[in-house]
Amino acid sequence: MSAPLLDIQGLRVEFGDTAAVRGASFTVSRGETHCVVGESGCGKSVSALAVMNLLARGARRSADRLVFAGQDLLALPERRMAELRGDRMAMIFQEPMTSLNPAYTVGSQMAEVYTRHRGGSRRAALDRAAGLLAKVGITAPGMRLGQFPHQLSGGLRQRVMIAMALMCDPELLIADEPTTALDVTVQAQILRLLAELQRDLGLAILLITHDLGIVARIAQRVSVMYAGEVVESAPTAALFADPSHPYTRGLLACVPVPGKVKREEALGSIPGVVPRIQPGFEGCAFRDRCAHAAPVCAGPVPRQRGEGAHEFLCRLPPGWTATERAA
Amino acid sequence: MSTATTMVRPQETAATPAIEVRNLRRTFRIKGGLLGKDREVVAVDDVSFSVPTGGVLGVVGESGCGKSTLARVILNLLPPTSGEVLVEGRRLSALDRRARARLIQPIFQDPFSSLNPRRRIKDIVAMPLVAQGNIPARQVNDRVAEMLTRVGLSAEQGERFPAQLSGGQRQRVAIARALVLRPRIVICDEPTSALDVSVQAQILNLLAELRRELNLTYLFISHNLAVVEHVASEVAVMYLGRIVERAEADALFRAPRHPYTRALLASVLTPEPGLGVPDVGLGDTLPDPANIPPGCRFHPRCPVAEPRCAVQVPQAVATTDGAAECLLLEGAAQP
Amino acid sequence: MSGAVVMPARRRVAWGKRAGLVIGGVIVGAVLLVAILAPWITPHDPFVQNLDNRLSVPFWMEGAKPGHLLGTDGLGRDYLSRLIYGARISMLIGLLTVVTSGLIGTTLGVLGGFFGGKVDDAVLFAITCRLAIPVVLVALAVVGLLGSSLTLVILVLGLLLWDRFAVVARSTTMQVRNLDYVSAAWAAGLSTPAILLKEILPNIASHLAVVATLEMALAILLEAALSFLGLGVPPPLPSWGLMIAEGKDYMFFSPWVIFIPGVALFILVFGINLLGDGLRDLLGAGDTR
Amino acid sequence: MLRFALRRLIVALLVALTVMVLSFMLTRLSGDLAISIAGASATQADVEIIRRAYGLDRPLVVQFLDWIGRAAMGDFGESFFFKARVADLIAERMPITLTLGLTGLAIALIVSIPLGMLAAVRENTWVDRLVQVIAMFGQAMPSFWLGLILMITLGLQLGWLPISGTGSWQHYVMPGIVLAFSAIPALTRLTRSGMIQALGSDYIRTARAKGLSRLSILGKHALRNAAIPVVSIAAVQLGFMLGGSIVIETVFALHGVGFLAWESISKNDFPVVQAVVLVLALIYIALTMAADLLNALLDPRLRSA
Repeated sequence: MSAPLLDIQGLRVEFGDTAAVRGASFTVSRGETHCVVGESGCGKSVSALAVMNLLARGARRSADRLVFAGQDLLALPERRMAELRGDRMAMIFQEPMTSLNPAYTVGSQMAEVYTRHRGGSRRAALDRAAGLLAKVGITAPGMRLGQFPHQLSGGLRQRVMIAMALMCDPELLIADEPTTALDVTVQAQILRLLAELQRDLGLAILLITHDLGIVARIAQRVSVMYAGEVVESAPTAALFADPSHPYTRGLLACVPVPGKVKREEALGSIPGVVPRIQPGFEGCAFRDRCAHAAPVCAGPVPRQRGEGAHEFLCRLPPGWTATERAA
Repeated sequence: MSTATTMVRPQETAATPAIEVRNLRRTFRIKGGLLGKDREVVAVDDVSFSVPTGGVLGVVGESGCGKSTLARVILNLLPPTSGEVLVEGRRLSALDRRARARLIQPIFQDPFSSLNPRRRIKDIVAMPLVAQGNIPARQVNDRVAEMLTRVGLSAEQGERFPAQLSGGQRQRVAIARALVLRPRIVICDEPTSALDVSVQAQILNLLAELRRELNLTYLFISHNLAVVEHVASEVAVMYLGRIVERAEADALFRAPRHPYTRALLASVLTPEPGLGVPDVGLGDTLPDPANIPPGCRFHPRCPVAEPRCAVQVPQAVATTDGAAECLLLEGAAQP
Repeated sequence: MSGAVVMPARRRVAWGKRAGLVIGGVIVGAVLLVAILAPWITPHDPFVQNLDNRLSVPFWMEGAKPGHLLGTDGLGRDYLSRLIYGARISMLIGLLTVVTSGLIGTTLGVLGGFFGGKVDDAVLFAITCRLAIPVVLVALAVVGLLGSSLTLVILVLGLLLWDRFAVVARSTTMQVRNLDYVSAAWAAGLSTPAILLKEILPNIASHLAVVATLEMALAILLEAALSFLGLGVPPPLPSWGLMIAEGKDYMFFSPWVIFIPGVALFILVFGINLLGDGLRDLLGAGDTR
Repeated sequence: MLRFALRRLIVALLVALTVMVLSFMLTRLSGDLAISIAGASATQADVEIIRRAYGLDRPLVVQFLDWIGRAAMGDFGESFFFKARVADLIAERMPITLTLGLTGLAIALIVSIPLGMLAAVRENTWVDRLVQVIAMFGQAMPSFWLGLILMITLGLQLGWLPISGTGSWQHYVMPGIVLAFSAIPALTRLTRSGMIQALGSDYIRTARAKGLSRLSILGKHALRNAAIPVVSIAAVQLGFMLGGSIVIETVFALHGVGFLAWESISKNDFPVVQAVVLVLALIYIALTMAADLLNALLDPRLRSA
């Protein structure tokens, strides 16, 4: 197996006395879509920003290992990091309405990425931008280049963001909740586009989302985050077939699925609320909400390895779910 | 229920629906900006429906389809341009604010902006009772305490301010406030859209329990079809201000008739790996409420549109368990 | 989601802000106390002239006379006593002006923001007209025509300085009015006055408090300017602005005569501004200017 | 654009009309104008002559319509004190006031924009705190007092600048600085808050994600958006400065419009007073209109919404 494109081991991010990410580890291989899923405040977006070194001032980032395409990102000064961003690793965000600068045209915002990283004339950059707009399914790209963001709908803006991210042929695209602000029909279109681009360009995508539906449909690999940790990580099919962390199981039970859950029947739910974790927290963060909690959960939690790169963070052994199903 | 606010209701016949909406229409004028003149936007266009007591009508549609305006017009937060709303046979517009409050109450989407940050939780829940003006303080306190317990909040939480509660807890407060007067109808406008899935499930379960217990009727507005499928007994699909399809929930999800309903259903991403991302085939022109297309308003995006769809306005056609407005059905659905 | 990302490191300077609030509060409180206690703490009668003892220097200069800590003015009146009585004028003007203008501006702003439409058009028009009128000039003209008096200065300033109250009350009311809790209050059957008083006013009060400090500072400065130009508080009342005007003739030889009341004025206004700035952070009122 | 400009123009005309009514009423506040014009030593007969001579015996409405009609043609009547046409007096003095106002605005912008940007970039550090304290210092400084202090220090003790009067550009430096002080706090705070808002925005995060240089992020993406409110406030501030020039012109004996107004108020020269009020109000109205149009040019959302 070749080295992964992005290798994150033991990532930690702290804001003041809040531990937002606590030793998260995952890898993204070339040409793979890896979804990080979790509820708000679980640290998934912060992890993505930490990779790009886009965290707000006051955030403290550390990791055991943070390697992108063979380069140690931890050792890279911000100036060199800025050269990577937008060039070899690109990012799109949740709010297409506010993520583009209202004062400049689509064309000028797209062109500046290219001239910054690859140089060349503005004309050449604009030509490339027009080509990419066409590629992301925007009709009349020449006209769109001269338009301002407010003249575009949310779906179109997200397409522009994607095209802009592709200006320098990045190897990795980080997409932070790219469809959360969009209507369901537009969401499906944007996700199809991402899937297509990945196939055509061999792009690696790190997709951050809270929506298990999106994960199931687009990811090759999933990492479930809870309270700053990756509590379960597996190939998509394996995860949905045999969710092994109690949190993953609870989360899946909460989602109403048309045709699966009876109307008058209650949905599954997870009692309690997500705890705020301070640095130095010990044990399993889910134990207060978990039906399987035991005294040992207050101590160090083992990482269980099941079949086919299926890992989860729990005291329960791999295969425990089979006994539960039998019961 | 033997409280001062319980009023003598007119004789209820089996046929009187809990809520009936007749030809409701609401338009807005929008300023034309630097250029151009003012335009008229029809946010809700001739909407009629009724819901029987104990029923849940789910209203679905994309942003800008007018579903939230519909909620506000029904609640009389926005006066309708024309049309009327009847609750248990009585015209809402003819009632004073107190009587109206006893019949119909809202639950809003954003648990952060729906609670006054400067009031204690118990005072927020007490507000509808206090507004009635004739309920003794003792009784107000008792009913607030009872309601807080019922939605799963402690008396101690009643003393707090909204900022000290989580999103899910705040939504419980909003539910308590809406139900403390024991209304007949509750308008739920995207009540779980701002919540995480695990919390969403708690709130949906609570709403379902309360409906059964108090024999409530819900109008449940949401963009999330999976949620609507779970809670609604009947579903109305809105597109650019009109209900383009309405049917009994199971029928609608099993056999959607309108092409727009089909596209909406196709775009629901259930957590089933291996299915991939569906092609909804809607193109990339987006609906603009200020610029409604002639003929069938859905035709520019419709994957099966015919030339006549651009000129002819479709009429509602009865389907198995409801109705749909599509020209392609008009030929087929003859008796 | 992005909430965590924009979390800045506030902790470090929190004490700095709180220090501002405390310092401002102490300054304003002290001046207010001095103003109230003026008759009991002044060493001399501020109006008694002593032409034999004119322009006696303050304590830090050579030749200072004991008993006149801050010296005497051109008419031999005790400067410290006049300064203390001047605090009375400034505080009186500041507080009463703010009450007058606050009532006018808040009422207009809340009504415009709440009812919108034609009412709001009228309020906006009133604000625009008010802003088009040059305050100092009109205040001077009115006082010039009607003759200077303390009441007139308060009245004129109160009638002229309501614009910021109206602007802030209007915009915050508009924001609050569109929030769901106001909709919920309507649906709960609350009456319009109840909604205005219970749901809207408490939520815009912190913004208005900040404006009140700004306007109080402005009113005090304007009174001083009017008095300085001879069309404010009439002599022999000891307004700080008037003291500066009276000292102007001697300023090139005895700069302290204008220095002392100027510094007093500056410290008071600075204190009020510190207080307002601290309040803004404490109440989370955002940028109100 | 035309429609927008037209609507603004109509509102502006209505505002101007209201200000005219107010400034007319202002001069009638004191009761009998004829008595104040005639002075304390005048006899009853003198007052009657003056009353007839100035048309003060006519009904108020007639007087107002007469004044408004003439004012629309640029005729503000004749000054009692200067014995000259008011319009000429104002035209003669206006350049001084405008020079002063523009000098003040220029100094204010040069100081406050870099200060505001600095504070925003170093938000919540001691630099930011210092800038805010400086702004508050400026806000608390009584302008006439600052003028006197500068006259003593820069003028008398150091001898760098002339103390009063007009004549050379040096005469405008001190008054300009003093006038700038009144606008610096507001402009600094506005630049700071605009920049902080811009820097915390999603599009700046996008710009960083694109790997743009710090210079491009600050100078191009953030500043452009932060500048939009500053432009309109700068225009409004210029209006306030012209209105506030009365104090500074009096302190520095600059014979501008403000000084003229002060003299006229002291002399009960009411045609001059009401004309100056009106002219300053009209300039303010014109400035706010210009600011609106400028904003529409800077902000593409307003341009084509």
